[in-house]
Amino acid sequence: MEDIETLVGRGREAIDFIVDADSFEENTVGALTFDDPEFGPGAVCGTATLNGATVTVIANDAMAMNEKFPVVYGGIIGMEEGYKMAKSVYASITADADKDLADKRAIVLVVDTPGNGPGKVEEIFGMNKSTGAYQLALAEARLKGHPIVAMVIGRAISGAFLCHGLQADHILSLDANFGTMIHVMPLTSISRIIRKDLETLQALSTGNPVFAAGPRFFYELGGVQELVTEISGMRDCITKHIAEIRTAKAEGREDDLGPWGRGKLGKERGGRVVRDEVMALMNEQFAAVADQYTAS
Amino acid sequence: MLQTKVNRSWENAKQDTAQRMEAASRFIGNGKQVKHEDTVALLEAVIRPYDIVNIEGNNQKQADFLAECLNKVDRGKIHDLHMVQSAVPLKAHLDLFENGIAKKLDFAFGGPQAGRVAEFIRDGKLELGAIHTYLELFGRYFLDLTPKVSLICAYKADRKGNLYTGFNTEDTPTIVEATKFRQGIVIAQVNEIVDELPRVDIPADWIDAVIESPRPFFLEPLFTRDPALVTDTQILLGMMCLKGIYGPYGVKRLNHGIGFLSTAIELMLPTYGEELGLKGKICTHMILNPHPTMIPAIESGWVETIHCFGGELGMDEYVASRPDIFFTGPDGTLRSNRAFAQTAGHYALDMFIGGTLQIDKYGNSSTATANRVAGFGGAPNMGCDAKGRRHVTESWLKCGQELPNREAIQGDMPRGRRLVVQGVETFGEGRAPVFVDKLDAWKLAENANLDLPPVMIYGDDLTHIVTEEGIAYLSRCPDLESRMAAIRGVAGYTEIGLQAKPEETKRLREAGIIMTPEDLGIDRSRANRSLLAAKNMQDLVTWSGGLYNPPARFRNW
Amino acid sequence: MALNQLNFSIENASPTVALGEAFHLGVVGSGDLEMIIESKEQGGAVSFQILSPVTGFDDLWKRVADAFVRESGLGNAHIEINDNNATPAVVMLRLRQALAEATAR
Amino acid sequence: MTKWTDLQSASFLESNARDRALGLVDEGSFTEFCGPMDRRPSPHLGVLGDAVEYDDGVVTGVGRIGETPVFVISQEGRFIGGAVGEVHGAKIVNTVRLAIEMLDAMVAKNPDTPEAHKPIVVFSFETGGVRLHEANAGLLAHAEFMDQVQKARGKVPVIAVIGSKVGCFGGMGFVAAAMDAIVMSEFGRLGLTGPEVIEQEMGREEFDSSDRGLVFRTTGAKHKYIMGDCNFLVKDSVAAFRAQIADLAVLPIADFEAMRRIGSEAAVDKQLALVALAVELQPKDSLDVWAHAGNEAPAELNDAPYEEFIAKAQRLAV
Repeated sequence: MEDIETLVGRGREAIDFIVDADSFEENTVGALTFDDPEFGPGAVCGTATLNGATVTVIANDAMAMNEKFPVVYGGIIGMEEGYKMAKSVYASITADADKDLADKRAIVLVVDTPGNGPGKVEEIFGMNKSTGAYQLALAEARLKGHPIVAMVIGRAISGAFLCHGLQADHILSLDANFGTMIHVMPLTSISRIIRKDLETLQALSTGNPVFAAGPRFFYELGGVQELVTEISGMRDCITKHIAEIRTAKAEGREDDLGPWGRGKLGKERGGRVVRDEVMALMNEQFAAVADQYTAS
Repeated sequence: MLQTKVNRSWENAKQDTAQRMEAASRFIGNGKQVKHEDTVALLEAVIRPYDIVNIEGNNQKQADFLAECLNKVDRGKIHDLHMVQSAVPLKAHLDLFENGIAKKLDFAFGGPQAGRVAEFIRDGKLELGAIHTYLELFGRYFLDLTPKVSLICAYKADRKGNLYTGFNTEDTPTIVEATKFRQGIVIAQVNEIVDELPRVDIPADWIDAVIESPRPFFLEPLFTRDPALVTDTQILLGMMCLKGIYGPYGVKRLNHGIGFLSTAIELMLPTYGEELGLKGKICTHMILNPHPTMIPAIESGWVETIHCFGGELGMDEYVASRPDIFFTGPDGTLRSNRAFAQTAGHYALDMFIGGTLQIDKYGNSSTATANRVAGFGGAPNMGCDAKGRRHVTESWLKCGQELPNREAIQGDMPRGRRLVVQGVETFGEGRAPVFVDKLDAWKLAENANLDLPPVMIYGDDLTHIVTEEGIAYLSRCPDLESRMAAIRGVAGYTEIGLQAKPEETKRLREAGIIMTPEDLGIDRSRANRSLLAAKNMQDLVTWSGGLYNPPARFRNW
Repeated sequence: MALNQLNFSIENASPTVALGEAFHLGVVGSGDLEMIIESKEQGGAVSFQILSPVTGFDDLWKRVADAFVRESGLGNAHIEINDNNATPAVVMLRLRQALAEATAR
Repeated sequence: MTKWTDLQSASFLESNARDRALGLVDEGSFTEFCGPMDRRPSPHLGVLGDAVEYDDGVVTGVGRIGETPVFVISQEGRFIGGAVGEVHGAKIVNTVRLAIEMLDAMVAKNPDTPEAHKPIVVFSFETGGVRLHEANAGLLAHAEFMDQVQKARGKVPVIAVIGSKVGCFGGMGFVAAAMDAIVMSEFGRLGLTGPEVIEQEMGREEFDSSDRGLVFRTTGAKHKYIMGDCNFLVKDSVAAFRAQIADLAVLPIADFEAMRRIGSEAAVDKQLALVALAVELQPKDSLDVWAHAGNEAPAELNDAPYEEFIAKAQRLAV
């Protein structure tokens, strides 16, 4: 394991570093099975155990190509992939519908995706619905008590990260020396599009994480809960966070988790402070007029 | 009495052409058809070094395939051509000079290649004859710049070689007539060859070769303005034009430039114009391409006739359905003709209104920048007072009578005058001042070794300037000093405007030489897009009853 | 590289127009601006605060502001402008619209 | 400020964000939160030397339609394309949050609160998604918004309104798709990937981004209506949007579930049937799908005026 410098493009291998040895069963989640190997091949969905507990695993396969959709390759989440991931989440919810909160299976997202399918057919049929469906499924699972941990092992880019990662309770990331990338687009591209020179943006990003790219900056913003410094550390770290999440859910601290929780964390870590001020102002302003809008 | 009779052949040109056509005969089949693969060889057969050659193209349709083929000829065989053509908007037009095939250029409009024209002149790759107006250049086709070979374009040819130039007839008749009746050679690219033409625009015996081009000729929707882009300031200027110029002078016969101010005016005829009670009193006869933004005014009964320089993409069906307004052929579709429209533009218009990038303190205006030789196409012919004009219209006479000291200059002979109006904001894009001490045209003249700074409209031809500050009625100024004062008075916060003395401007306002929006009784707060009869492209389609079919890039549905 | 901030005051010894309630107008589109205009007792003067991405037009802003104050008779006011490269024509148009609205209120 | 009565007849496409917000609710009923007078511009634009707007490009607040409290979010496309940064993001997220809290408080006080008295959220989109100048904060805000949409499920209807120039793209494209109901005018556009990126990915032959007709056919409201991706197609006036929202405001929350296109396993299965259709049809143009849906002359239908289109259009059976 020592020789591995990066897991970028190796989503399937990454699963093995995380779950119990040989426990991953692809294409089966609860009562759901995916029988068509050509269906959404970029999405790796299945069930495993982590320290003996059942978990749903959803990962990207950067080596797969979706023959039906030529823009879907290299870990891109296309229409089929997004819906396949959504179905895996719903199957997890259904499987544990009658279980106690403490027994709802965790969902582990192994994140290495550069984007959503950027094609014409995708727009005609609505790529936005596919990624939206997956996010709603994850949000529903999270709110129904499933602990969701996203583990960024490679690329977590923009809209694809929004759909596969940012609805998790906690987000973990391998440190940048493993080649992990978290951003909307590289600073070089941003520099070109907003017409600001790269040096300026780089200088600004050292003091202000909203400009910058990379896991460390996302950590400061509260977007990443914890950075993992060893590949071998992923398993324990995920286990630890699942436990933390279960505790928070048991205590009804839903607001400490998920996107809202990341907002709080961003304030604590000093990376995203204006958000809170703006919300506080709005709350105050609404409180002053709320009665007017309540029908008698 | 000394009499000398030269002893010469009188058919040299004819024989020369015959020789060339003989060399080309193996490429020319029935109905004068040439395979497009043989085009380069055909050109090599009929063109000789130092020939005067015309490639048809204006700012709209382009003989683009032929232009590209001319670039592929063996430059050992063909070089040092003298190109005479309306416009050089295509890359291929300038490549000819880069490739050493052409040497000298006489033209009227540069368009997108204006920068290369300047660069090539400076580098000695291109020898500039002159920058003309369209009419001036057309005139020279029949005088001292007659093309030996002309490469033209048409929509269709029939099996005999008759041509249909249709909607975009534009320059074709002029070029063909000049070339063919001086024994030259005319080669046409057509989009398709058909059994029967809708009408014959050019007879087959004026044509030497017809090539079905591998793709349709390039056509630019240059006169389509999206109403969605009209700004509040343009609307304010438009209100001032209508209330302060169109109305009081009763301007019936006119041409609009292609800036957004004209768009605003066109779109306010059925709203603000109606409110001012101007229907039937202004804008009844126009020399204008089929501007889509004229549709609401036409549909609400403002316009009697429009004659067009060229066509406009997507307007064919609409125009064909309004034969009372537009000049249409026996086949029912529009016939444009640049030479005739420009003739009307030069002699018969009461007003030309347009915009510019710069106006100097004397009122000279130009769109030239320091490194672009663009030319002005038809604007100078319309943007001047045609001294040869003899017929009278009310607005023309009124404008001429305004000169307070006219008797001191002209005696008691009544004279009329064309209204020449420039409508500009005092600052343009990037807060560049429009009013300047010296035009960039001077720098261009220096950079590109031009004999004259390219001025679009000379200050003494200009009768009105409209800015957000007000209207300067230069037609009412007795001398240069008072013209300059009037210009300063509407030049806002530009360096020129700052030289205005408040007392002097006040006096000019009292004398009716400067009128602010307030003087005109215009409520500035009304200057917003709610005054536009159409606010977007789809509104235009709706006004047209579905007859207007905008080009894809203008659609927002 | 930060936004260019410009502050200045135009004196008006005898204001003829005073403002009521403060209000906002405009959108910071390209070539446009927004402003907040509010009354401020300051010996007749109208103070301006302008935030703009472009520099080098300080005198131009002052000229336009001066002309506006002279033309309108406005006094004892503070005007904040967020500019995105508006031309003087647009600046003047928005100032006049603001004044028309202020007096209509 | 435009008068409310004048706003009603105004073109929705032409109206700025504040006018849309004011015009969508009852006259004089709108209270803005964190408005321009509060002066909360983005702190991240100024340091880059870019123009700021005091409301950061979005109008948020609450108004009323009849007895229904209407929480309004209205994006301003003219300010940096309506892009979402930290302040903008916080405002849109918190507006939904406030609506949910209001509903919770109402129901806690009176479990029998009539449907018409319960709040709704209306989001007038005009955005390309994340603002690159503060990309990370914008991205996180998108996720927060999605979370609030799910939290509002079964409580507060969240209605998307799209009919402004920029359309609704990028991450906001799936935010809109995730809402309960979508109302568009024919000038609205909804999608994920912008036309330039599609061209870059597929080549100009496949997708010419300068062909606005193609761009509109691919993501425009008429297409979305035929696909079932927008529920209601209305005329381009503030009043028409307002009337549609007023109709929706009084519906029981349960009725919205049927309008959703995603958000349940059953909905996903329906969408997967559409994906299979995409594979089967291999459409070169959205009009191919229109034809499949039973529209005989799709190009003419696309050019047809609103009334004719509504009367004739056959929607794809999902």
